[in-house]
Amino acid sequence: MTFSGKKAIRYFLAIILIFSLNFAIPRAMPGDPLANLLGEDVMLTEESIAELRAKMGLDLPLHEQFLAYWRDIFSFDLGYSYHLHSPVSAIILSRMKWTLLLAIPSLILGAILGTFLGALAGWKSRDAGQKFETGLVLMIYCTPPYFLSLLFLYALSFKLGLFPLKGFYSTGSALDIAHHLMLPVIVMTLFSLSRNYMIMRGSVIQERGNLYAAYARAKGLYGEEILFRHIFKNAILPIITLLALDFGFILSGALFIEIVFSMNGMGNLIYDALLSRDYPVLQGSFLVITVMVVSANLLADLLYSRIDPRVRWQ
Amino acid sequence: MRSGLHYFAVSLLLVFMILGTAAQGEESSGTVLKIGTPNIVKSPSLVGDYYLGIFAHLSNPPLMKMTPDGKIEGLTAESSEVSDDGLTWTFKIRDGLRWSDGENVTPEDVKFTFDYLAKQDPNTAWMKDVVSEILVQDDSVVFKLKKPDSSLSLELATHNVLPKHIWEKVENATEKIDEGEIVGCGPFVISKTDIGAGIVYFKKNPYWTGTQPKIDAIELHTFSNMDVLSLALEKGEVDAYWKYAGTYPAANVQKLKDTGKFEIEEKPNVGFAILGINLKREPMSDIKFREALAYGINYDEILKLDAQGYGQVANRGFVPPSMAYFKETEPLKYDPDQARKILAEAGYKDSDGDGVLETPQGKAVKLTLLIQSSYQRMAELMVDYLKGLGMTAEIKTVDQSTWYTLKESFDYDLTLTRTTPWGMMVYANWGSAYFDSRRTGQGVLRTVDDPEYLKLCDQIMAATSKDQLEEYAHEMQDYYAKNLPAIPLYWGEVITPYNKDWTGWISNPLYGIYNADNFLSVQKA
Amino acid sequence: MSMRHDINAPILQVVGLSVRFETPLGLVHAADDVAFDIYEMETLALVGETGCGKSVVASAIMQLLPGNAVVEGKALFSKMDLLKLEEKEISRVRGNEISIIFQNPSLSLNPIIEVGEQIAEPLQVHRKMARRESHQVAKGFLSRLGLGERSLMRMYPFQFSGGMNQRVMIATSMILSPKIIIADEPTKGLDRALARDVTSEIEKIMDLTGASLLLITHDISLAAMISDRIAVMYCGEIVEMGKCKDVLREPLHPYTCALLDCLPERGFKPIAGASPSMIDPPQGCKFHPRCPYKTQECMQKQRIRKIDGDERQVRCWQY
Amino acid sequence: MAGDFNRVASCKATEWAKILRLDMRGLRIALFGLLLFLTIFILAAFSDIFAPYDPWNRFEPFLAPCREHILGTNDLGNDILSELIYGSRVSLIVGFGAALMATLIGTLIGLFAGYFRGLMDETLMGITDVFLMIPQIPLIIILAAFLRPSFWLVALIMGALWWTSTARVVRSKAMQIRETSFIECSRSLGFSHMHIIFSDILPNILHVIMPKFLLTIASAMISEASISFLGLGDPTMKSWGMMINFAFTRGGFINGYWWWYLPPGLCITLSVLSLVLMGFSLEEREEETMRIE
Repeated sequence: MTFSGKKAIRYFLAIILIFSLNFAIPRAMPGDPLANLLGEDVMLTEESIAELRAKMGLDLPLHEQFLAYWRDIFSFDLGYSYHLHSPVSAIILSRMKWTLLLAIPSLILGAILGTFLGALAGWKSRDAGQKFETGLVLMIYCTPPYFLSLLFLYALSFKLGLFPLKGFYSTGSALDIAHHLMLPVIVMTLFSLSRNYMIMRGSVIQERGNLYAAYARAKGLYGEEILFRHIFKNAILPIITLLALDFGFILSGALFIEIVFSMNGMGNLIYDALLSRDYPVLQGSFLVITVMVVSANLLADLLYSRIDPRVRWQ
Repeated sequence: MRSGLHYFAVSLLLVFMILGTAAQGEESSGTVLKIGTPNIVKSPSLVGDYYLGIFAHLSNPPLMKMTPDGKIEGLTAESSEVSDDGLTWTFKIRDGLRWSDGENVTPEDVKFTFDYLAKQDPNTAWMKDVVSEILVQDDSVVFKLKKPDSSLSLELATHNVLPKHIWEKVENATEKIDEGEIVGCGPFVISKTDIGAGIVYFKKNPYWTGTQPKIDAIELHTFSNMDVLSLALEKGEVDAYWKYAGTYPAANVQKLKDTGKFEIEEKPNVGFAILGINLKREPMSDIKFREALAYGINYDEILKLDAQGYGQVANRGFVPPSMAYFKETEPLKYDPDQARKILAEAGYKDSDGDGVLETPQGKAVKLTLLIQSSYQRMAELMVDYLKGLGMTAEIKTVDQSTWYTLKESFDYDLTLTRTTPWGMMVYANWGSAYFDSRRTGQGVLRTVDDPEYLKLCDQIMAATSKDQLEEYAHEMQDYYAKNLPAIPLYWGEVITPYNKDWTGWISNPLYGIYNADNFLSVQKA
Repeated sequence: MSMRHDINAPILQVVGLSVRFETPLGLVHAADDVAFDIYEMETLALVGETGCGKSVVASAIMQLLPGNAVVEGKALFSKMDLLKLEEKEISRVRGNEISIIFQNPSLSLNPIIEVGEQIAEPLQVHRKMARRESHQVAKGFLSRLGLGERSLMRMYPFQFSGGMNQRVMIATSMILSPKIIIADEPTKGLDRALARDVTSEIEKIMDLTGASLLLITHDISLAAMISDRIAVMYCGEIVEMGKCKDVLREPLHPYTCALLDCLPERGFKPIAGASPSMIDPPQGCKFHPRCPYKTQECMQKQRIRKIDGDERQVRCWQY
Repeated sequence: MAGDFNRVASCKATEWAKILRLDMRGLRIALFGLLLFLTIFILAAFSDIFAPYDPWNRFEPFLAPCREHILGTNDLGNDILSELIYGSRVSLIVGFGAALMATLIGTLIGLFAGYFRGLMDETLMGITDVFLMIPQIPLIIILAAFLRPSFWLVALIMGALWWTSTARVVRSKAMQIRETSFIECSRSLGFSHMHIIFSDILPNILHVIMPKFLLTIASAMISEASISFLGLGDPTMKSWGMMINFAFTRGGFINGYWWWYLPPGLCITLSVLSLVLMGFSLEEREEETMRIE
C-alpha cells in the first residue's frame, strides 16, 4: 500500500472514531438534557416534558439516535439547538468566524515570530542575550494561558485602560474590532510563539550539529547565512507537524482566553453548551473542530512533502 | 520560502475577508441609558430566550405590573376584576396603545397571546391546567379558570403580550429569532439584539402615546464577568446595574462608593439563599434533627462572608418582612450547644467512637450536600458547621442540569439553593411554590406532602378576601417555623448601584429597577 | 610527476600545528607539532590509520573544528595565518581559495536542497552571482564530471548513489577554482572501481584548475597513485614525510614499514599491538610500545631527522 | 603500599571529578530544575509542617498581607499561604498520575510497535495518529465535568490521551536497538519476545522515556490548573487553579488583591518550569550523546 493511501485510511479512521466519541460522550453524562432547554423558575407539566422529549428524539433507543446522528452528518445537518433557538450549523458558523479571527492571526504571527526567533536562539544558544530571551520565552511557555491573559487584562485593560474590557467588538467597525482583538491576539501569539520557539530552538541545535551544516560552513557561508540557507529549512520540518496539531489546541485553547476576555466565540459556546448539556451544540462544535484539525493535519502533510523531497519521493 | 510567503498572504487575505463580513453594529443617538447586567441573552429569540423574555417586559409589557410597594396593578390592562368564586378574571385593556408598526393594540392580541403561548411556550404551558378558556368582551379579555388561582394576576405580570398580526404567522414561537427590530407596544421597543457584542438596543416606540420618556434610547450591556461589569460601571461605560432577582456583589460595593459617583440603592430582597432539606430521607425527616440543624448554623458568619453584612438573619418563619402579611416568628439562632443537646436527647450519639454521630437506628450521619458551583464557598462553611455537630458531609458540586436531575429524583440529603421574588410569590404565595410536593419546576424542592400544608395551599389559592389571606399567611409562617422544611440562611438585600448623573429611579420588589415606570421617569441630571 | 614545487615558494605552510580537545574523559591530543608545506600544483597525501588525527589537521586549517578544540601553531596562506583569522575573514577563504571535500558525501550534502543549487551556492555566496546564471555554471561543471543530464540538477542527494554524491561534492569544491583543495578520505566507503573513477575525476579537475591537493587518506595505494609527496601520520604526529616514490620504495620509520606490510600485495601483515590512547599518549616516541627496534632513548624523547634538506624527514632515533 | 593506594585513590578521584564536571555542563540547568522541583515536592509532602495554619481555618476575610498572615486571607478568611502550600499536592498528584499513565501506555505501545514492526507497527502507529488528532483539551474538559469530583480520574484521562509522543520516541529508539548485535544475540539464544522487550530493550530506552515523563507531568499540571480554573476541579482539595478561579470570580482582581492570585500563578509557572528545565536539558543531552556516537 502506498504511503499516502495509508495516511488516508488513518485520517478516515480518525474521523470515524472521533465522530463516534462525539456521540457517546454527551450521552454518557448525568443530567437530563431537557431540563436545560428552559430557564430558571419554570413550572412544567409531565405531558409537555414528554412532548418536548419526543420532539428532540431523546425518547428513541440509543442505536436509533446513533443512526440518526450519522444520517444528519452526511446531510450536513448538525441539528437544532433548543437552547439557542437556532440551527447548530448557523450558530457555529457565526461563532467560528470570530474564533478564527482571533486564532488565525495569532497562529500566523506565533509561527513566524516563533520560528525565526527560535532559530536565532538555537543558532546562538551560548549567547548571554539569547539565553535571557530563551528564559523569558520559557516562562511564558510554562504559564497557563488563562493566567497570562488575566495578568494582561488586569494590567493593560483594568489598570491602564489601553484596551476594551470585553468582547470581540462593541460598535462593529473594523477599527473597533481590531482594538478589541489586539490584546487577546497578543496573548495567544505569545503562547503560540513560545511553543514554536522552544521546538525550533531545539531543532536548530540538533540540526546545526549535522555534517551538512559543517559543509555549508566549509563552502564559505558565514554566520546566519548557514542558518537561513541550510539549517532553517531542515529544522522547520517538525514545526509544520506541530502547527497542525497546535491548530486544534489553539481552537479549543481559545476557550480560556475567550472566557477571560468575555468573547463570544467557539470557546464560550462550548463551555456554555457543556454546562447546559446542549447536546447538538456540543456535538456540532466537536465535529467541526475535528474536521478542522484533521484537515489541518492533512494540509501539514502536504506542506511537509512540499518542503521535504524525501517524503515526496517515497 | 517563497511558498511560505504565499500561504501567509492567502491567510492574511482570509482574515481580512472574515473581518469584512463581521457584524456592523450601531450606536444609539440622543440621551442613552446604558444598563450593565450579568444576565446573558443567549439567542435573539423573544419567546425562547429566558432573559430576552424578561428584558422584553419593556417592549411588550405584560398585562399587569408590580408597584414599588409590592401591589399588583394593571400595565397593558387598565384594571382587573375577579369574580367572587375566583373563577372569572376580567382584564380591561388600556386605550390608545399602539404597536411600533402603527397597528392598534386590541384585546384580540391579548387573547391570541395566551392561546398561542400556552401551546407554544413551555413557560406558559401551566395555563392549560388552569385556564379553561379566554374570551374577548368589548375592550376586555376574560379568563375562565378551571380552579381558583389567586396568583393569576402575578403570573400575568411576567408574560409578554405579542402582536397577533405578526405572531399568528409564526409556526414555532421559540424558534423565531430576530436580531433586528421586534414589534412591541411599550414605551421602548427592541431595535437590535447583538449577541456577539452582548448588547440589546432599545429605541422609543414612535407610536407611544402615554407619558413621554425623558431618554431617547436604552442599551442593555450583558457581562459574563462580574469584575469587568464593575469596572465598566466605574469607568462610566454603563450607568446602572441590574440583575434579575439578584444583587450587586457586596464585595465590590466599597470600590464604587469610593468613587463618589454612585448612588447605592439597598432594598430588601424577597428571594434569598436557603438550605434545602430532603424530607423524604432519614434522618432529615426527623423534626428533632432539623431543629438541631437550625441551631448549628452560624448565620452571622454566613451573612458576613456571603453578603458582607448586607441583610439580616432570618426568622424560622421563612417569609421575609418585605412580603405581604409578614408575621414575626422566632429568629434563627446559632447555638451549637443547644443543637448538640437536642441531638443527644433525640438519641443521636456517637456510640462507636469514630467521631461521627449515629442516628437512633444506629446509622452514621454522613450527609451529601448537593450544590452548584456558585455555592461552593457557602458549602465549605456548611460542612464545617455540620462537623461542629458531629456529622460529616460530602460536598457534591454539579452543574445546573445535573442539579435539577438529582433534585427531582431526591438524590441528596441537603442542598444549597435560592428563592426568587417571583418564586416566593407565585402559586399559593409565601414560598409555597418551593415546597408543595404537587408542584413541578426547575427551582422547586417539592419536599412537603404533609396534608395539613397541602390543604393550606389550596385554601390560599381559593381565597378571595384579604382577611382570609392574612389568616392563611400567618398559619403558613407558623407551619414553617414549627416544621422547618428548609432553613433560610439570611434575608439579603438587593444592592443596585446607579450613576448619580441619572435621577428619578423607581424600583419594585419583583424586577427591581427594570420596570416601565422607571424608564419613563429616569432622566439625565 | 615532476618536481613542480622546486620552482616556487610553498602556497600553504603549516608550522607547529597542535590540536587538543577537551572531552569528558580528559584532554585528547589529536595533533601534535604537525608541520608541512604545500606547493603550487602539487599533491600531498596525509596517510595514516583511522583516528590518527589527519582529518583534524585538515579541519584545523579551515577553522572547522568544534568549540572545545584548542589549536596552536600557524597555517600561512598568501601571507595570512589562517588560524588567526576572524570567522568572517576565514569564511572568504573557505570554498573560495581553499575548499574541502568531506569524507561522507551523503551526509555532507543538505538532504532537502536540490544538488544543482548546492553546487551553485558558492558562486552565489562568494561571487554574488544570480541564481539562474550560477545554475548554468554548475550544470557545466556537473557535465564535465559525467553527470550531464539536465534533470540531475533538480535531483536530491538521497536520490543519488554515494559515488554520484561524491562527484557533486567535488564539483562544488572546484566551482570557484580554489588554489588548494583538501580531500578528506574522498574514496571512503566506495568500492575499488568507483574509488578509481572518483580519483581520476579528481586528477582531471586538478589538472584543469591547476589547484594543489591535500589528500587525506588511509589508503596508501590511492596516495601512491596520485600524490607527489606523502606524509605518514601516527597518533597525531607526522612520523615520516618525503617524495611519494621514495617513501614507498624505501620507508624509514618502523611505522611506515609496518603500514606498508599491511597492504594485501605485501602479505597483509597486521601491526602488532594496539593503537595508543590519544588522551594519555606514550612518552617519547609514540610508536615505541609497538616498535620492534625500540631503545631506551625511544621511551624518553623524540628526534626529527631531516634528509636531503627538507625533502625527506623522519621522526625516529634510528637515523 | 599506603602511598600507592593514595595515588590510585587520588587518580580515581580526579577521573571522577572530570567526568562529573563534564556532566555538570549539560546538567547545571537540569540541576536547578531538580532543586526547584524538590522544594515543591517537600512542601507538598510536608504541607502540615510548613503551612502556618490549617488551610480550612477561617480568620477575618480579605486581610492584606500582615505578620500573622504573610499572604493575607481570602474571601472566606482562609490563610492564603497555607492554601498555597497545600495546593501543591493536587498539582503534583495529578501531574504524576497522568504522566505515569501516559508513560506506561506510550512505552508499551512504542515498544511493541518498534519491536514487532509490520502489521503491529502499522496498527499501533495508526492508533497513535488518531489519538493525536482528537481535540484533547475540550475532551478533557468534558470528561472532567462528567467524572468530577475525583481528580484521580482527571489524571487518568489526561494520561490516556497524552501517551502519543512518548510512543513515537520509544518506537524509533526500540527500532534502533532492535537492530543491534546484542539483541540479535538474545534472539539467537532463543529468549522469548517478551523477555527481549522488557529485559533487553526497555532498560536501554529508559533515558529517552525520562524526559518525556517529566514533560508530561508539566503539561498535566498546566491542564489541571486550567480545569480547576474553569471550576471543574475537585472541590474537596485546595488547588492553585481553584485559588485563581476564586480570586477571579470573587473580586480578587477588581480589588487589586495581588497576594491572592499572583502567588498561585507563580507557583504553577515555577513548578512547570522546574520540570520543563529538567526535561529539556535531558533531551538535549540525549541528542548530543547521539551525535558523539
